[in-house]
Amino acid sequence: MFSQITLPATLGNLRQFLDFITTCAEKQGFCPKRVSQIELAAEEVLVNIFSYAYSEPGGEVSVTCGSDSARLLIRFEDSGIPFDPLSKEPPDVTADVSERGIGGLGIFLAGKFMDEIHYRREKDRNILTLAAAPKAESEVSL
Amino acid sequence: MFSQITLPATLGNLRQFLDFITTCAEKQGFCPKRVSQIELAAEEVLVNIFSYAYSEPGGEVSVTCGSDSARLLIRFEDSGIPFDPLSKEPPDVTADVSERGIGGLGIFLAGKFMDEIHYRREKDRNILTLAAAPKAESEVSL
Amino acid sequence: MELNSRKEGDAVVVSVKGRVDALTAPDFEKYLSEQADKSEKSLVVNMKELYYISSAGLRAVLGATKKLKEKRGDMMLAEVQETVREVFEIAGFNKFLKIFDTEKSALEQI
Amino acid sequence: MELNSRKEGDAVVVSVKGRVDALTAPDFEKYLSEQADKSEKSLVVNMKELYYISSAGLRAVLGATKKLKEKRGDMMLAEVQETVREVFEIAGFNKFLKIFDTEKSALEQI
Ligand SMILES: Nc1ncnc2c1ncn2[C@@H]1O[C@H](COP(=O)(O)OP(=O)(O)O)[C@@H](O)[C@H]1O
Ligand SMILES: Nc1ncnc2c1ncn2[C@@H]1O[C@H](COP(=O)(O)OP(=O)(O)O)[C@@H](O)[C@H]1O
Repeated sequence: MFSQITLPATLGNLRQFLDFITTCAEKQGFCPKRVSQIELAAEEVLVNIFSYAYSEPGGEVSVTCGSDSARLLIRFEDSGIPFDPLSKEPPDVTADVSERGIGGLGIFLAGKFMDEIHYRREKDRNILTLAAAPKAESEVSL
Repeated sequence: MFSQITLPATLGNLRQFLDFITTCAEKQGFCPKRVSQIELAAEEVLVNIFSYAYSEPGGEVSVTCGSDSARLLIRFEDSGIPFDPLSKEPPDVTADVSERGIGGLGIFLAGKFMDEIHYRREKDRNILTLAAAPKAESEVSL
Repeated sequence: MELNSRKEGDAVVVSVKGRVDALTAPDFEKYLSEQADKSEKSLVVNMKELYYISSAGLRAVLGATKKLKEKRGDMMLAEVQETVREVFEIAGFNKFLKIFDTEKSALEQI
Repeated sequence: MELNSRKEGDAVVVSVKGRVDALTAPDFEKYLSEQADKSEKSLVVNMKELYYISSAGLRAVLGATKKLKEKRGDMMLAEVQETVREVFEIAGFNKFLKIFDTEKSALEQI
Protein backbone atom coordinates (compact mmCIF):
# COMPACT_ATOMS: atom_id res chain seq x y z
CA MET A 1 0.00 0.00 0.00
CA PHE A 2 1.44 3.32 -1.00
CA SER A 3 0.20 6.79 -1.82
CA GLN A 4 1.51 9.49 -4.08
CA ILE A 5 1.34 13.24 -4.47
CA THR A 6 2.63 15.32 -7.39
CA LEU A 7 2.82 19.10 -7.20
CA PRO A 8 4.83 21.94 -8.73
CA ALA A 9 8.30 22.24 -7.22
CA THR A 10 7.80 25.47 -5.28
CA LEU A 11 8.29 26.42 -1.67
CA GLY A 12 4.59 27.27 -1.46
CA ASN A 13 3.84 23.55 -1.63
CA LEU A 14 6.26 22.56 1.12
CA ARG A 15 3.65 22.22 3.86
CA GLN A 16 1.36 20.15 1.68
CA PHE A 17 4.16 17.74 0.84
CA LEU A 18 5.23 17.52 4.49
CA ASP A 19 1.69 16.94 5.74
CA PHE A 20 1.35 14.11 3.26
CA ILE A 21 4.59 12.54 4.47
CA THR A 22 4.02 12.94 8.21
CA THR A 23 0.52 11.51 7.89
CA CYS A 24 2.00 8.47 6.23
CA ALA A 25 4.68 8.07 8.93
CA GLU A 26 2.11 8.47 11.72
CA LYS A 27 -0.13 5.82 10.15
CA GLN A 28 2.78 3.43 10.15
CA GLY A 29 3.11 3.92 13.89
CA PHE A 30 6.22 6.03 14.23
CA CYS A 31 6.44 7.96 17.49
CA PRO A 32 6.19 11.79 17.38
CA LYS A 33 9.93 12.26 17.75
CA ARG A 34 10.68 9.98 14.82
CA VAL A 35 7.96 11.63 12.74
CA SER A 36 9.61 14.98 13.38
CA GLN A 37 13.00 13.62 12.27
CA ILE A 38 11.47 12.11 9.15
CA GLU A 39 9.77 15.42 8.43
CA LEU A 40 13.06 17.25 8.71
CA ALA A 41 14.81 14.84 6.35
CA ALA A 42 11.98 15.21 3.85
CA GLU A 43 12.04 18.99 4.10
CA GLU A 44 15.75 19.07 3.34
CA VAL A 45 15.29 17.00 0.21
CA LEU A 46 12.26 18.96 -0.97
CA VAL A 47 13.79 22.38 -0.41
CA ASN A 48 16.85 21.29 -2.39
CA ILE A 49 14.66 20.24 -5.29
CA PHE A 50 12.69 23.49 -5.10
CA SER A 51 15.93 25.50 -5.03
CA TYR A 52 18.26 23.70 -7.37
CA ALA A 53 16.64 21.08 -9.57
CA TYR A 54 15.00 23.27 -12.19
CA SER A 55 16.48 26.23 -14.00
CA GLU A 56 13.02 27.36 -15.12
CA PRO A 57 9.70 27.43 -13.27
CA GLY A 58 7.11 24.74 -13.99
CA GLY A 59 9.01 21.66 -12.76
CA GLU A 60 7.24 19.15 -10.56
CA VAL A 61 8.04 16.80 -7.70
CA SER A 62 6.37 13.46 -7.03
CA VAL A 63 6.48 11.99 -3.58
CA THR A 64 5.57 8.36 -3.01
CA CYS A 65 5.10 7.11 0.49
CA GLY A 66 4.62 3.57 1.69
CA SER A 67 6.44 0.66 3.19
CA ASP A 68 8.37 -2.35 2.08
CA SER A 69 7.49 -5.79 3.33
CA ALA A 70 8.83 -7.16 6.53
CA ARG A 71 11.80 -9.48 6.17
CA LEU A 72 11.97 -13.01 7.49
CA LEU A 73 14.66 -13.27 10.13
CA ILE A 74 16.09 -16.54 11.38
CA ARG A 75 18.44 -16.33 14.32
CA PHE A 76 20.71 -19.19 15.39
CA GLU A 77 22.26 -19.16 18.84
CA ASP A 78 24.77 -21.59 20.29
CA SER A 79 27.30 -21.51 23.07
CA GLY A 80 30.01 -23.32 21.11
CA ILE A 81 33.47 -22.02 20.26
CA PRO A 82 33.53 -18.50 18.82
CA PHE A 83 33.15 -18.75 15.07
CA ASP A 84 32.43 -15.94 12.65
CA PRO A 85 31.42 -17.53 9.34
CA LEU A 86 31.78 -14.17 7.60
CA SER A 87 35.50 -14.19 8.27
CA LYS A 88 36.02 -17.28 6.04
CA GLU A 89 37.53 -16.78 2.60
CA PRO A 90 34.94 -17.71 -0.03
CA PRO A 91 35.78 -20.89 -1.97
CA ASP A 92 37.11 -20.65 -5.52
CA VAL A 93 34.05 -21.72 -7.48
CA THR A 94 35.88 -21.38 -10.77
CA ALA A 95 38.34 -24.16 -9.91
CA ASP A 96 38.28 -27.41 -11.88
CA VAL A 97 37.45 -30.71 -10.26
CA SER A 98 41.02 -31.75 -9.51
CA GLU A 99 41.72 -28.53 -7.58
CA ARG A 100 38.54 -28.75 -5.55
CA GLY A 101 38.82 -29.52 -1.87
CA ILE A 102 36.04 -31.48 -0.27
CA GLY A 103 33.80 -29.09 1.66
CA GLY A 104 33.91 -25.38 2.27
CA LEU A 105 30.76 -24.65 0.27
CA GLY A 106 28.18 -24.54 3.06
CA ILE A 107 28.56 -20.99 4.30
CA PHE A 108 29.05 -19.79 0.76
CA LEU A 109 25.73 -21.28 -0.39
CA ALA A 110 23.92 -19.90 2.64
CA GLY A 111 25.24 -16.44 1.76
CA LYS A 112 24.15 -16.75 -1.85
CA PHE A 113 20.62 -17.76 -1.00
CA MET A 114 19.91 -15.22 1.71
CA ASP A 115 19.73 -11.46 1.38
CA GLU A 116 21.76 -10.82 4.52
CA ILE A 117 23.89 -12.69 7.03
CA HIS A 118 24.89 -11.11 10.32
CA TYR A 119 27.15 -12.53 12.98
CA ARG A 120 27.93 -11.39 16.46
CA ARG A 121 29.42 -12.91 19.57
CA GLU A 122 27.42 -11.99 22.65
CA LYS A 123 28.65 -13.10 26.06
CA ASP A 124 29.55 -16.74 25.43
CA ARG A 125 27.18 -17.22 22.51
CA ASN A 126 27.45 -17.18 18.73
CA ILE A 127 24.51 -15.32 17.22
CA LEU A 128 24.04 -15.75 13.51
CA THR A 129 21.06 -14.22 11.76
CA LEU A 130 19.84 -14.83 8.22
CA ALA A 131 17.46 -12.39 6.58
CA ALA A 132 15.30 -12.91 3.50
CA ALA A 133 13.30 -10.10 1.95
CA PRO A 134 10.25 -10.99 -0.07
CA LYS A 135 10.27 -9.27 -3.43
CA ALA A 136 6.72 -8.01 -3.52
CA GLU A 137 5.41 -6.04 -6.48
CA SER A 138 3.16 -3.59 -4.77
CA GLU A 139 5.69 -1.84 -2.61
CA VAL A 140 7.79 1.27 -2.94
CA SER A 141 11.19 0.32 -4.25
CA LEU A 142 14.39 1.99 -3.16
CA MET B 1 5.58 -12.17 16.49
CA PHE B 2 8.30 -14.76 16.64
CA SER B 3 8.71 -18.35 17.68
CA GLN B 4 11.62 -20.27 19.09
CA ILE B 5 12.89 -23.83 19.31
CA THR B 6 15.81 -25.11 21.36
CA LEU B 7 17.17 -28.63 20.90
CA PRO B 8 20.45 -30.51 21.35
CA ALA B 9 22.94 -29.76 18.58
CA THR B 10 22.83 -33.12 16.82
CA LEU B 11 22.18 -34.14 13.25
CA GLY B 12 19.19 -36.18 14.46
CA ASN B 13 17.37 -32.91 15.13
CA LEU B 14 18.05 -31.40 11.70
CA ARG B 15 14.63 -32.15 10.22
CA GLN B 16 12.82 -30.80 13.24
CA PHE B 17 14.75 -27.54 13.04
CA LEU B 18 14.17 -27.26 9.29
CA ASP B 19 10.44 -27.99 9.57
CA PHE B 20 10.18 -25.24 12.15
CA ILE B 21 11.97 -22.80 9.85
CA THR B 22 10.16 -23.66 6.61
CA THR B 23 6.78 -23.43 8.37
CA CYS B 24 7.72 -19.95 9.49
CA ALA B 25 8.82 -18.92 5.98
CA GLU B 26 5.66 -20.35 4.41
CA LYS B 27 3.47 -18.48 6.89
CA GLN B 28 5.18 -15.27 5.89
CA GLY B 29 4.16 -15.92 2.32
CA PHE B 30 7.42 -16.91 0.64
CA CYS B 31 6.98 -18.95 -2.56
CA PRO B 32 8.10 -22.60 -2.57
CA LYS B 33 11.32 -21.84 -4.42
CA ARG B 34 12.35 -19.21 -1.88
CA VAL B 35 11.35 -21.50 0.99
CA SER B 36 13.65 -24.14 -0.43
CA GLN B 37 16.54 -21.67 -0.65
CA ILE B 38 15.92 -20.50 2.89
CA GLU B 39 15.85 -24.12 4.02
CA LEU B 40 19.19 -24.78 2.37
CA ALA B 41 20.79 -21.74 3.99
CA ALA B 42 19.45 -22.82 7.38
CA GLU B 43 20.68 -26.39 6.91
CA GLU B 44 24.19 -25.18 6.15
CA VAL B 45 24.31 -23.12 9.32
CA LEU B 46 22.82 -25.87 11.48
CA VAL B 47 25.07 -28.64 10.17
CA ASN B 48 28.09 -26.45 10.85
CA ILE B 49 26.98 -25.94 14.43
CA PHE B 50 26.30 -29.69 14.84
CA SER B 51 29.74 -30.50 13.39
CA TYR B 52 32.05 -27.87 14.73
CA ALA B 53 30.63 -25.76 17.53
CA TYR B 54 30.96 -28.15 20.46
CA SER B 55 33.92 -30.30 21.38
CA GLU B 56 31.76 -32.40 23.72
CA PRO B 57 28.21 -33.69 23.31
CA GLY B 58 25.39 -31.95 25.14
CA GLY B 59 25.51 -28.55 23.43
CA GLU B 60 22.30 -26.93 22.24
CA VAL B 61 21.08 -24.68 19.43
CA SER B 62 18.27 -22.16 19.66
CA VAL B 63 16.53 -21.03 16.53
CA THR B 64 14.31 -17.96 16.59
CA CYS B 65 12.14 -17.21 13.62
CA GLY B 66 10.10 -14.13 12.89
CA SER B 67 10.11 -10.90 11.00
CA ASP B 68 11.19 -7.37 11.47
CA SER B 69 8.83 -4.49 10.90
CA ALA B 70 8.33 -2.99 7.52
CA ARG B 71 10.26 0.20 6.86
CA LEU B 72 8.75 3.49 5.87
CA LEU B 73 9.94 4.46 2.41
CA ILE B 74 9.61 7.94 0.97
CA ARG B 75 10.55 8.36 -2.66
CA PHE B 76 11.14 11.73 -4.30
CA GLU B 77 11.13 12.03 -8.06
CA ASP B 78 11.93 15.05 -10.17
CA SER B 79 13.05 15.66 -13.71
CA GLY B 80 15.53 18.38 -12.82
CA ILE B 81 19.26 18.36 -13.47
CA PRO B 82 21.04 15.15 -12.46
CA PHE B 83 22.10 15.47 -8.83
CA ASP B 84 23.36 12.74 -6.56
CA PRO B 85 23.25 14.10 -3.00
CA LEU B 86 25.33 11.16 -1.82
CA SER B 87 28.28 12.40 -3.85
CA LYS B 88 28.57 15.58 -1.75
CA GLU B 89 31.37 15.83 0.78
CA PRO B 90 29.85 16.00 4.28
CA PRO B 91 30.30 19.40 5.98
CA ASP B 92 32.90 19.82 8.72
CA VAL B 93 30.67 19.91 11.79
CA THR B 94 33.65 20.41 14.09
CA ALA B 95 34.51 23.79 12.56
CA ASP B 96 34.15 26.93 14.67
CA VAL B 97 31.71 29.68 13.75
CA SER B 98 34.17 31.82 11.77
CA GLU B 99 35.06 28.91 9.45
CA ARG B 100 31.46 27.94 8.84
CA GLY B 101 30.01 28.53 5.41
CA ILE B 102 26.33 29.35 5.18
CA GLY B 103 24.46 26.23 4.08
CA GLY B 104 25.54 22.73 3.16
CA LEU B 105 23.85 21.13 6.17
CA GLY B 106 20.58 19.99 4.60
CA ILE B 107 21.61 16.70 3.01
CA PHE B 108 23.82 15.96 5.98
CA LEU B 109 20.93 16.33 8.44
CA ALA B 110 18.64 14.23 6.25
CA GLY B 111 21.24 11.47 6.27
CA LYS B 112 21.64 11.61 10.04
CA PHE B 113 17.93 11.32 10.70
CA MET B 114 17.09 8.54 8.28
CA ASP B 115 18.31 4.96 8.34
CA GLU B 116 19.04 4.86 4.63
CA ILE B 117 19.28 7.19 1.65
CA HIS B 118 19.38 5.82 -1.89
CA TYR B 119 19.82 7.74 -5.09
CA ARG B 120 19.51 6.72 -8.68
CA ARG B 121 19.07 8.46 -12.01
CA GLU B 122 16.44 6.75 -14.14
CA LYS B 123 15.80 8.01 -17.65
CA ASP B 124 15.63 11.78 -17.13
CA ARG B 125 14.56 11.60 -13.49
CA ASN B 126 16.28 11.88 -10.12
CA ILE B 127 14.96 9.26 -7.75
CA LEU B 128 15.87 9.72 -4.13
CA THR B 129 14.48 7.39 -1.49
CA LEU B 130 14.63 7.77 2.27
CA ALA B 131 14.02 4.77 4.51
CA ALA B 132 13.20 4.74 8.21
CA ALA B 133 13.00 1.53 10.20
CA PRO B 134 10.89 1.54 13.32
CA LYS B 135 12.76 0.16 16.29
CA ALA B 136 10.13 -2.16 17.67
CA GLU B 137 10.80 -4.23 20.76
CA SER B 138 8.96 -7.39 19.89
CA GLU B 139 10.90 -8.36 16.81
CA VAL B 140 13.85 -10.58 16.09
CA SER B 141 16.97 -8.48 16.03
CA LEU B 142 19.86 -9.10 13.69
CA MET C 1 6.00 30.88 13.94
CA GLU C 2 5.74 33.62 16.53
CA LEU C 3 8.56 35.99 17.48
CA ASN C 4 8.96 38.29 20.50
CA SER C 5 11.78 40.18 22.11
CA ARG C 6 12.65 42.33 25.10
CA LYS C 7 15.74 44.06 26.36
CA GLU C 8 17.49 42.80 29.50
CA GLY C 9 20.48 44.99 30.43
CA ASP C 10 23.14 44.52 27.75
CA ALA C 11 21.30 41.63 26.14
CA VAL C 12 18.21 41.12 24.03
CA VAL C 13 16.01 38.12 24.77
CA VAL C 14 14.15 36.70 21.77
CA SER C 15 11.52 34.04 22.06
CA VAL C 16 10.55 31.95 19.07
CA LYS C 17 7.47 29.72 19.05
CA GLY C 18 6.17 27.09 16.66
CA ARG C 19 8.25 25.92 13.68
CA VAL C 20 11.25 27.31 11.86
CA ASP C 21 11.30 25.60 8.49
CA ALA C 22 12.20 26.78 5.00
CA LEU C 23 8.96 28.79 4.88
CA THR C 24 9.37 30.71 8.15
CA ALA C 25 13.16 30.83 8.25
CA PRO C 26 13.48 34.03 6.16
CA ASP C 27 11.41 35.99 8.73
CA PHE C 28 13.31 34.38 11.58
CA GLU C 29 16.62 35.26 9.94
CA LYS C 30 15.64 38.89 9.42
CA TYR C 31 14.31 39.21 12.98
CA LEU C 32 17.41 37.67 14.55
CA SER C 33 19.64 39.91 12.49
CA GLU C 34 17.76 43.03 13.61
CA GLN C 35 17.83 41.98 17.23
CA ALA C 36 21.52 41.20 16.99
CA ASP C 37 22.01 44.78 15.79
CA LYS C 38 19.93 46.13 18.67
CA SER C 39 21.77 44.21 21.31
CA GLU C 40 24.72 45.81 23.10
CA LYS C 41 26.41 42.48 23.20
CA SER C 42 24.65 39.10 23.40
CA LEU C 43 21.43 37.53 22.25
CA VAL C 44 19.46 34.99 24.26
CA VAL C 45 16.98 32.97 22.23
CA ASN C 46 14.37 31.20 24.30
CA MET C 47 13.28 28.05 22.43
CA LYS C 48 10.91 26.66 25.04
CA GLU C 49 8.04 26.56 22.55
CA LEU C 50 10.03 25.84 19.41
CA TYR C 51 9.02 22.40 18.19
CA TYR C 52 10.85 22.08 14.89
CA ILE C 53 13.92 23.53 13.21
CA SER C 54 15.50 22.51 9.90
CA SER C 55 18.71 23.55 8.16
CA ALA C 56 17.08 26.81 7.01
CA GLY C 57 16.69 27.72 10.68
CA LEU C 58 20.27 26.74 11.43
CA ARG C 59 21.41 29.09 8.71
CA ALA C 60 19.55 31.97 10.40
CA VAL C 61 21.14 31.16 13.75
CA LEU C 62 24.60 30.90 12.19
CA GLY C 63 24.21 34.27 10.47
CA ALA C 64 23.23 36.01 13.72
CA THR C 65 26.07 34.29 15.59
CA LYS C 66 28.60 35.62 13.09
CA LYS C 67 27.13 39.11 13.46
CA LEU C 68 27.34 39.00 17.29
CA LYS C 69 30.88 37.73 17.09
CA GLU C 70 31.90 40.99 15.40
CA LYS C 71 30.95 42.88 18.55
CA ARG C 72 32.31 40.17 20.80
CA GLY C 73 28.83 39.09 21.79
CA ASP C 74 27.52 35.55 22.14
CA MET C 75 24.56 33.63 20.80
CA MET C 76 22.88 31.92 23.74
CA LEU C 77 20.03 29.48 23.55
CA ALA C 78 17.77 28.70 26.47
CA GLU C 79 15.22 25.97 27.24
CA VAL C 80 15.82 24.07 24.00
CA GLN C 81 13.56 21.05 23.45
CA GLU C 82 15.18 17.68 22.93
CA THR C 83 14.42 17.25 19.20
CA VAL C 84 15.58 20.77 18.41
CA ARG C 85 18.67 20.38 20.58
CA GLU C 86 19.55 17.24 18.65
CA VAL C 87 19.54 19.16 15.37
CA PHE C 88 21.96 21.73 16.82
CA GLU C 89 24.19 19.00 18.16
CA ILE C 90 24.31 16.95 14.97
CA ALA C 91 25.25 20.08 13.06
CA GLY C 92 28.04 20.70 15.62
CA PHE C 93 26.59 24.09 16.61
CA ASN C 94 27.09 23.36 20.31
CA LYS C 95 30.76 24.11 19.61
CA PHE C 96 30.09 27.86 19.33
CA LEU C 97 26.60 28.30 20.81
CA LYS C 98 25.95 28.30 24.51
CA ILE C 99 22.92 26.28 25.47
CA PHE C 100 21.33 26.91 28.87
CA ASP C 101 18.64 25.06 30.75
CA THR C 102 16.90 28.27 31.80
CA GLU C 103 16.72 31.81 30.49
CA LYS C 104 17.83 33.00 33.91
CA SER C 105 21.08 31.05 33.88
CA ALA C 106 21.77 32.38 30.37
CA LEU C 107 21.31 35.98 31.53
CA GLU C 108 23.56 35.41 34.55
CA GLN C 109 26.39 34.40 32.21
CA ILE C 110 26.50 37.70 30.39
CA MET D 1 15.69 -40.35 -0.47
CA GLU D 2 15.39 -43.23 -2.92
CA LEU D 3 18.24 -44.59 -5.03
CA ASN D 4 18.17 -46.87 -8.10
CA SER D 5 20.63 -47.85 -10.80
CA ARG D 6 20.93 -49.83 -14.01
CA LYS D 7 23.72 -50.53 -16.47
CA GLU D 8 23.57 -49.00 -19.96
CA GLY D 9 26.52 -50.15 -22.10
CA ASP D 10 29.69 -48.64 -20.64
CA ALA D 11 27.75 -46.40 -18.29
CA VAL D 12 25.73 -46.73 -15.12
CA VAL D 13 22.54 -44.71 -14.77
CA VAL D 14 21.63 -43.75 -11.21
CA SER D 15 18.35 -42.13 -10.28
CA VAL D 16 17.96 -40.24 -7.03
CA LYS D 17 14.59 -39.16 -5.67
CA GLY D 18 13.51 -36.91 -2.81
CA ARG D 19 16.05 -34.90 -0.82
CA VAL D 20 19.79 -35.07 -0.40
CA ASP D 21 20.58 -33.19 2.78
CA ALA D 22 23.09 -33.71 5.57
CA LEU D 23 21.03 -36.68 6.82
CA THR D 24 20.77 -38.61 3.57
CA ALA D 25 24.03 -37.47 1.97
CA PRO D 26 26.18 -40.19 3.59
CA ASP D 27 24.06 -42.93 1.92
CA PHE D 28 24.05 -41.03 -1.34
CA GLU D 29 27.82 -40.63 -1.19
CA LYS D 30 28.40 -44.34 -0.54
CA TYR D 31 26.01 -45.36 -3.31
CA LEU D 32 27.54 -43.02 -5.89
CA SER D 33 31.00 -44.22 -4.98
CA GLU D 34 30.02 -47.89 -5.46
CA GLN D 35 28.31 -47.16 -8.77
CA ALA D 36 31.34 -45.21 -9.95
CA ASP D 37 33.41 -48.31 -9.22
CA LYS D 38 30.97 -50.50 -11.12
CA SER D 39 30.88 -48.29 -14.17
CA GLU D 40 33.26 -48.96 -17.05
CA LYS D 41 33.53 -45.25 -17.63
CA SER D 42 30.83 -42.68 -16.94
CA LEU D 43 27.96 -42.16 -14.52
CA VAL D 44 24.66 -40.58 -15.47
CA VAL D 45 22.62 -39.32 -12.50
CA ASN D 46 18.97 -38.70 -13.29
CA MET D 47 17.71 -35.94 -10.97
CA LYS D 48 14.19 -35.60 -12.33
CA GLU D 49 12.66 -36.28 -8.92
CA LEU D 50 15.33 -34.68 -6.77
CA TYR D 51 13.80 -31.69 -5.04
CA TYR D 52 16.54 -30.53 -2.72
CA ILE D 53 20.30 -30.74 -2.46
CA SER D 54 22.59 -29.01 0.03
CA SER D 55 26.37 -28.79 0.31
CA ALA D 56 26.52 -32.28 1.81
CA GLY D 57 25.08 -33.59 -1.47
CA LEU D 58 27.54 -31.54 -3.50
CA ARG D 59 30.36 -33.15 -1.57
CA ALA D 60 29.07 -36.60 -2.57
CA VAL D 61 28.87 -35.59 -6.23
CA LEU D 62 32.35 -34.07 -6.12
CA GLY D 63 33.82 -37.23 -4.58
CA ALA D 64 32.32 -39.45 -7.30
CA THR D 65 33.46 -37.05 -10.02
CA LYS D 66 37.05 -37.27 -8.77
CA LYS D 67 36.81 -41.06 -8.75
CA LEU D 68 35.47 -41.22 -12.34
CA LYS D 69 38.17 -38.83 -13.47
CA GLU D 70 40.80 -41.42 -12.52
CA LYS D 71 39.40 -43.79 -15.13
CA ARG D 72 38.79 -40.94 -17.56
CA GLY D 73 35.06 -41.14 -17.07
CA ASP D 74 32.59 -38.28 -16.67
CA MET D 75 29.92 -37.33 -14.18
CA MET D 76 26.77 -36.52 -16.13
CA LEU D 77 23.56 -35.12 -14.70
CA ALA D 78 20.23 -35.38 -16.46
CA GLU D 79 16.84 -33.73 -16.03
CA VAL D 80 17.94 -31.49 -13.17
CA GLN D 81 15.21 -29.35 -11.60
CA GLU D 82 15.67 -25.60 -11.52
CA THR D 83 16.30 -25.15 -7.77
CA VAL D 84 18.79 -28.02 -7.72
CA ARG D 85 20.49 -26.81 -10.89
CA GLU D 86 20.93 -23.40 -9.28
CA VAL D 87 22.83 -24.95 -6.38
CA PHE D 88 25.23 -26.69 -8.80
CA GLU D 89 25.70 -23.48 -10.75
CA ILE D 90 26.35 -21.27 -7.75
CA ALA D 91 28.96 -23.76 -6.56
CA GLY D 92 30.55 -23.62 -10.03
CA PHE D 93 30.07 -27.37 -10.56
CA ASN D 94 28.84 -26.81 -14.12
CA LYS D 95 32.50 -26.27 -14.96
CA PHE D 96 33.27 -30.00 -14.65
CA LEU D 97 29.87 -31.67 -14.66
CA LYS D 98 27.88 -32.15 -17.80
CA ILE D 99 24.22 -31.31 -17.40
CA PHE D 100 21.77 -32.71 -19.96
CA ASP D 101 18.09 -32.03 -20.52
CA THR D 102 17.26 -35.73 -21.00
CA GLU D 103 18.81 -39.01 -19.93
CA LYS D 104 18.85 -40.03 -23.59
CA SER D 105 21.00 -37.11 -24.69
CA ALA D 106 23.41 -37.87 -21.84
CA LEU D 107 23.75 -41.50 -22.94
CA GLU D 108 24.33 -40.45 -26.53
CA GLN D 109 27.33 -38.41 -25.43
CA ILE D 110 29.22 -41.33 -23.98
N1 LIG E 1 29.96 -23.27 13.97
C1 LIG E 1 31.25 -23.46 13.66
N2 LIG E 1 32.21 -23.48 14.61
C2 LIG E 1 33.51 -23.64 14.30
N3 LIG E 1 33.98 -23.80 13.04
C3 LIG E 1 33.11 -23.80 12.03
C4 LIG E 1 31.71 -23.62 12.28
N4 LIG E 1 31.08 -23.64 11.08
C5 LIG E 1 32.02 -23.83 10.14
N5 LIG E 1 33.25 -23.93 10.69
C6 LIG E 1 34.52 -24.08 9.95
O1 LIG E 1 34.37 -23.46 8.65
C7 LIG E 1 34.63 -24.39 7.60
C8 LIG E 1 33.79 -24.12 6.38
O2 LIG E 1 32.43 -24.38 6.62
P1 LIG E 1 31.45 -24.66 5.42
O3 LIG E 1 31.57 -23.53 4.45
O4 LIG E 1 30.10 -24.91 5.95
O5 LIG E 1 32.00 -25.94 4.69
P2 LIG E 1 32.16 -27.44 5.25
O6 LIG E 1 31.40 -27.53 6.55
O7 LIG E 1 31.56 -28.21 4.15
O8 LIG E 1 33.62 -27.60 5.38
C9 LIG E 1 34.41 -25.76 8.23
O9 LIG E 1 35.14 -26.75 7.58
C10 LIG E 1 34.86 -25.53 9.68
O10 LIG E 1 36.26 -25.67 9.78
N1 LIG F 1 18.25 18.74 -6.25
C1 LIG F 1 19.44 19.37 -6.44
N2 LIG F 1 19.86 19.64 -7.70
C2 LIG F 1 21.05 20.26 -7.90
N3 LIG F 1 21.90 20.64 -6.90
C3 LIG F 1 21.54 20.40 -5.63
C4 LIG F 1 20.30 19.75 -5.33
N4 LIG F 1 20.22 19.62 -4.00
C5 LIG F 1 21.35 20.18 -3.48
N5 LIG F 1 22.16 20.65 -4.46
C6 LIG F 1 23.48 21.27 -4.25
O1 LIG F 1 24.06 20.72 -3.05
C7 LIG F 1 24.40 21.77 -2.12
C8 LIG F 1 24.24 21.28 -0.68
O2 LIG F 1 22.90 21.09 -0.35
P1 LIG F 1 22.43 21.07 1.16
O3 LIG F 1 23.30 20.11 1.92
O4 LIG F 1 20.98 20.83 1.23
O5 LIG F 1 22.76 22.52 1.71
P2 LIG F 1 22.20 23.93 1.27
O6 LIG F 1 21.02 23.72 0.38
O7 LIG F 1 21.85 24.54 2.58
O8 LIG F 1 23.36 24.58 0.60
C9 LIG F 1 23.50 22.92 -2.49
O9 LIG F 1 24.07 24.16 -2.10
C10 LIG F 1 23.40 22.78 -4.01
O10 LIG F 1 24.52 23.37 -4.64
